[in-house]
Amino acid sequence: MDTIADLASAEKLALANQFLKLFVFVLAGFVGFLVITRVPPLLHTPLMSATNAISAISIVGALLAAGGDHNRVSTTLGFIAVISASINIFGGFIITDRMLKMFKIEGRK
Amino acid sequence: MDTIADLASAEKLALANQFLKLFVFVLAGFVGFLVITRVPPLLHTPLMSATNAISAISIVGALLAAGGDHNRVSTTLGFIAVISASINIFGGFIITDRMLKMFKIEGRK
Amino acid sequence: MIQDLPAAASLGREAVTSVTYLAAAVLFILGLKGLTAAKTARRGMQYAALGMFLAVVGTLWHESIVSYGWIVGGLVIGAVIGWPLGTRVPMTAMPQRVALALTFGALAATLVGIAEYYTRLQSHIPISRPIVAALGFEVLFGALTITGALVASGKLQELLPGRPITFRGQNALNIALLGLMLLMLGYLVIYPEAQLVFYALVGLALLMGVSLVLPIGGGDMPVVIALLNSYSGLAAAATGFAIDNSLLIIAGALDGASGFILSILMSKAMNRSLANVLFGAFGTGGGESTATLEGAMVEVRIDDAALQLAYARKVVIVPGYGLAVAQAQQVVRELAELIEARGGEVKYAIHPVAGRMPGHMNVLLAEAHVPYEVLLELEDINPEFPEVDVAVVIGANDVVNPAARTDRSSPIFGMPILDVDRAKAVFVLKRGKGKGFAGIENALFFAPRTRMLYGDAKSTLQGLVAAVKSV
Amino acid sequence: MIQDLPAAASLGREAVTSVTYLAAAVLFILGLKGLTAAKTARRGMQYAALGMFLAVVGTLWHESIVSYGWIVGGLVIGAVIGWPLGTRVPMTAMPQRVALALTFGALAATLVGIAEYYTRLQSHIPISRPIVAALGFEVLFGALTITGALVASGKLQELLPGRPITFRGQNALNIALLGLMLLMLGYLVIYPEAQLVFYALVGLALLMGVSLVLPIGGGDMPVVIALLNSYSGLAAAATGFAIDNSLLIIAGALDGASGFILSILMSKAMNRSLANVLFGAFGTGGGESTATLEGAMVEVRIDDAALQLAYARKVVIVPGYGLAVAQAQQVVRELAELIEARGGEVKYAIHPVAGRMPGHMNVLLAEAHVPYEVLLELEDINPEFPEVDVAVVIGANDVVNPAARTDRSSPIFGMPILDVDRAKAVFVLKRGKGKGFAGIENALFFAPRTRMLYGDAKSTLQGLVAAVKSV
Ligand SMILES: NC(=O)c1ccc[n+]([C@@H]2O[C@H](COP(=O)([O-])OP(=O)(O)OC[C@H]3O[C@@H](n4cnc5c(N)ncnc54)[C@H](OP(=O)(O)O)[C@@H]3O)[C@@H](O)[C@H]2O)c1
Ligand SMILES: NC(=O)c1ccc[n+]([C@@H]2O[C@H](COP(=O)([O-])OP(=O)(O)OC[C@H]3O[C@@H](n4cnc5c(N)ncnc54)[C@H](OP(=O)(O)O)[C@@H]3O)[C@@H](O)[C@H]2O)c1
Repeated sequence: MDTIADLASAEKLALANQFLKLFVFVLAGFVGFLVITRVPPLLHTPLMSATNAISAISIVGALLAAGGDHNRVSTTLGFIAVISASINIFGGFIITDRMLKMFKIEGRK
Repeated sequence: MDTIADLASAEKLALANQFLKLFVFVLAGFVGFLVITRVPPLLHTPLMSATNAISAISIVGALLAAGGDHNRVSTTLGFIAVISASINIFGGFIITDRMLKMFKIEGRK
Repeated sequence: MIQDLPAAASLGREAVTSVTYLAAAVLFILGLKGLTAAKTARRGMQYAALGMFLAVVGTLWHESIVSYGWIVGGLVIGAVIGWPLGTRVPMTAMPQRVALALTFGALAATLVGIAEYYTRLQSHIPISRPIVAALGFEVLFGALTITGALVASGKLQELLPGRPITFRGQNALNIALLGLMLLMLGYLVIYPEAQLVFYALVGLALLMGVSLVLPIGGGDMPVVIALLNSYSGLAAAATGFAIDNSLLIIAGALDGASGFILSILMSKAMNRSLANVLFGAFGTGGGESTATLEGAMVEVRIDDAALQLAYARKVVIVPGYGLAVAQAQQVVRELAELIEARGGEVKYAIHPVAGRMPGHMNVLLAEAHVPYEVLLELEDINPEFPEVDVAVVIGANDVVNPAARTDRSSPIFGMPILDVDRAKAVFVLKRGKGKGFAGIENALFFAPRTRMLYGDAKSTLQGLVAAVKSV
Repeated sequence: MIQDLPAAASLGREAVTSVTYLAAAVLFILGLKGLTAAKTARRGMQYAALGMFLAVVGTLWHESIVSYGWIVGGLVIGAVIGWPLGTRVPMTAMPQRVALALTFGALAATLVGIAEYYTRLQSHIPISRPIVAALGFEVLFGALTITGALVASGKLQELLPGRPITFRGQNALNIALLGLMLLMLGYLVIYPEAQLVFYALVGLALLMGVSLVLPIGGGDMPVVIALLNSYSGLAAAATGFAIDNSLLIIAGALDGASGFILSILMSKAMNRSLANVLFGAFGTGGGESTATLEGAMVEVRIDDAALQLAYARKVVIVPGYGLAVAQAQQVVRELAELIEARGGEVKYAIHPVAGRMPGHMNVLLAEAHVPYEVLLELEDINPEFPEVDVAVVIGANDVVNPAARTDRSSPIFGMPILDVDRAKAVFVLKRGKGKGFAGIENALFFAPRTRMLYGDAKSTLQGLVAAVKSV
């Protein structure tokens, strides 16, 4: 980056970033709405466990808290958070896959 | 805002800002894809003229260029841009509405 | 992310992390998009898993992570616990499994929020208003979900009593609690460094999770779970706002939308409003029907039932919660194949809220390799019932209760049901005179064309299979 | 936005503007979502218009706007020109109307980009690499769209010759031009202040727009227009990156997606790849069919045709580009109503690329108040043709050419067509022996069951109406 970052524009940038995050949230909400309404009832249970697995993305925050060497509290809380999030990652994706494996199109007739 | 904006974090903010815009772009692309694929062929012509009208949103940039009192070039270019964009706003929304008015459900039988 | 002194060189690493996050977000969306069709679902979830992997790697690469000991430890412990939860849990336990996962997810999000707040205070990093608002919002919804989902899974696993636990003025209490928490949130926005208020907020939210879910009946848990899912999504999104992480915002918004839509769909399928599910304390018996039932429940011998099935040309199987309890999905398919081998046609009628979670029956039957083409939804199968020779109701009750169509005073009046009572003959498999989740009588069981087959569904079905074989 | 010294107080105004932008973005999305059903379409576009209004007001409120004279002037002039373009242009001229609008839109976006670049240089505001990349990208796609769309609308309005204007090595030239421009873009990223390169890029892109569209036949213009629409969307999004405006990014991405999807759908309906449309110089006659046609084109008298129509029980009307040329949509409906009044059934078969833009026939017929329930799409109407008593082909040619099914050497081989030749009798209304857009012969006109009704479609139809009335 070769912009000269000056003190004054930093505040403007910070404000702009807050709004950009709001845009991201709203747009992602639309994407979620548009996609989820197209999921057939057939797949609603896998959907629930899939969103469980995806919500384990808070592992990202957990890693930063646990590995950031900030203070003992942060490390401990982060450690527990890493455990709970990774339980959901491993458990969630495996069980979803186990369910979806069953939905094979089989010519029974 | 009561953060103390310091010189150093400004660069970080600027980088984050670029990426947030990228997220916005990608998400909006998904929204566009998900919505447009559901537009029935029946409404494809209105869709084209609707997107024409919406693309006149560059009026926002045109206003900033024309009204910002930057320099004569910017004002002139901005002025022309305001004209062309507002042609599309007025023309675009009116003609789209004219078309859509025709698509009333009429019990002819 | 939790701030540290930025250096010009660190921007590069930051950029790499952001790129992996962008990729992960795209993969998550593609993953959910895969779930819009059975054919692409599995591939979709593999995309999502890849996204998760990229996000973790991208984060570990981030320069603010300096020690890896605790991280590796946590990942290993998580894997050791998560593995059996993924591979061992039976499909019948999916509802409580999902609820438990919600608790873990919300726990992670909440702890991250607390750690961020604590570290900022500790290291004298200023806490701006938007950030404390996001953090407060996050721990509120997160903590509420932790205990709420725990209670829900306890009810579903029958560790807690499934019936609504109510007490006088509980709705008033909950509203007061909520008001208090919002006030505290407002206070925090004005005085971001009021630690005590922040931690008290966490505590109150934990309490509220319990008092919100306890008064809701076990059968309504799936709606509650979907709603808590959307809360935990909102909590994750709020975390994203607080620690400046767009991936969390996106994943949270996707989760939030999903949970919200599912809870709406489910309440609709039960013909109740979301508010009624949450605050109605359904199942307390308040709305008992005033209609009295005539006739008697007539039993039939297994051999006679088998004979009728063997010669039926059109059979519809109506599975319900009892099928899941009895774990009889494999035997059902066996029976269906026997009938088909004899030239009969067998279809399955799937009610949207049969069982205890959306799509519950689909998963069970898919587990038994029933092809999903023969699973028909309500609107598609209902017109066919008048031509059905035998309808076999296996552990379903509320979803086939004609009171929903006829009895205005019934608590389930208006709920769309499967018109099993219009079939030429009906067999009902259940253990005894037990009621369904709504706790009401079912006129179908007393109808002249209905015959009861008492006993656990699995053993009854095994008996039928044996009997049909020997016809 | 073009930067100026920020003051603490200005942050508030900035926030207000951002809120209006967020609202506008949501309204745009809801607007497009409205277009997913005919019932909600109009309301949807009203949302979008409201969004546009909010965005303009929010921008005017922004503190960097200090003088309003030019702005008001521009808005007034724009309204004066835009009004008749919205209210007067006939529906038949929609394709060129859309192309012209694209030119205006791209002009606005490009001028904004140039002004931003110029102002930054002039005021010594540093131009970072991401910003110059965005600006370069923007003027490239924007300028290309300006001239490209202008040529397209000229061809459609028949101010320019519709046939492909080709010369030796033009694809090579275009590729060389594109390569050169990408090099210049790269150079700019390294030396953001290289003014000359920037302006030369604009010039080259204008040139490229012409040389890209000239060699494409008039009939392929709709695909080109959709593609240019997606380019102009990308240009708008790039502007958004350059001037830090998320609303532009979102609207641009929506436009980009829309244009891209439509161009793909159209090429698919013509059974050609997008690349073939763009670089195939279609219509030059290179791919002329080798099959020779047998039989003769047999004329029929209007009275005889009217008699047959009057007693037909099942009639399908197949409109094509000629209907738009003749502006005969009202008379068609009249004829249909006459037949229906006599007890016949009338449906319309709408080919996805009949006419000169997607949905062209739908708009025309809707203008004549034909209810859209009787407009059937290809897949729905094709199975019915064998039972159709009379198919009336009005100014359609390529979309009913059986060579697409049978003649491997035909340039339209493989394109899905309306199976008009399977109807019991076919009337074809056209002016003479003119060919369709693909410039090939049509065996349908020589088929034994086909009868020709020569003359302008409108007057022929008026004749038919009069004759049916007097039957
Ligand atoms: N699916 C969802 O998403 C969802 C969400 C929320 C609420 N609910 C509610 O759950 C209910 C679902 O209806 P449903 O018809 O599926 O089930 P149900 O109404 O709960 O009835 C289940 C029946 O199965 C019988 N049963 C239990 N164990 C059995 C076994 N081992 N063998 C044979 N029969 C057994 C019970 O009778 P016995 O005790 O006599 O055996 C009972 O009558 C609806 O009221 C719905 O609103 C569903
Ligand atoms: N819709 C789209 O989005 C789109 C996009 C790109 C390309 N295209 C192409 O456009 C073509 C459309 O096919 P089409 O069947 O609709 O039209 P067409 O193949 O272009 O044929 C039009 C016919 O109408 C006749 N005609 C013209 N003016 C007339 C009048 N005033 N009265 C009566 N007849 C008249 C012409 O014959 P005479 O001269 O003898 O009268 C001609 O045969 C396809 O090849 C398609 O690929 C369409």
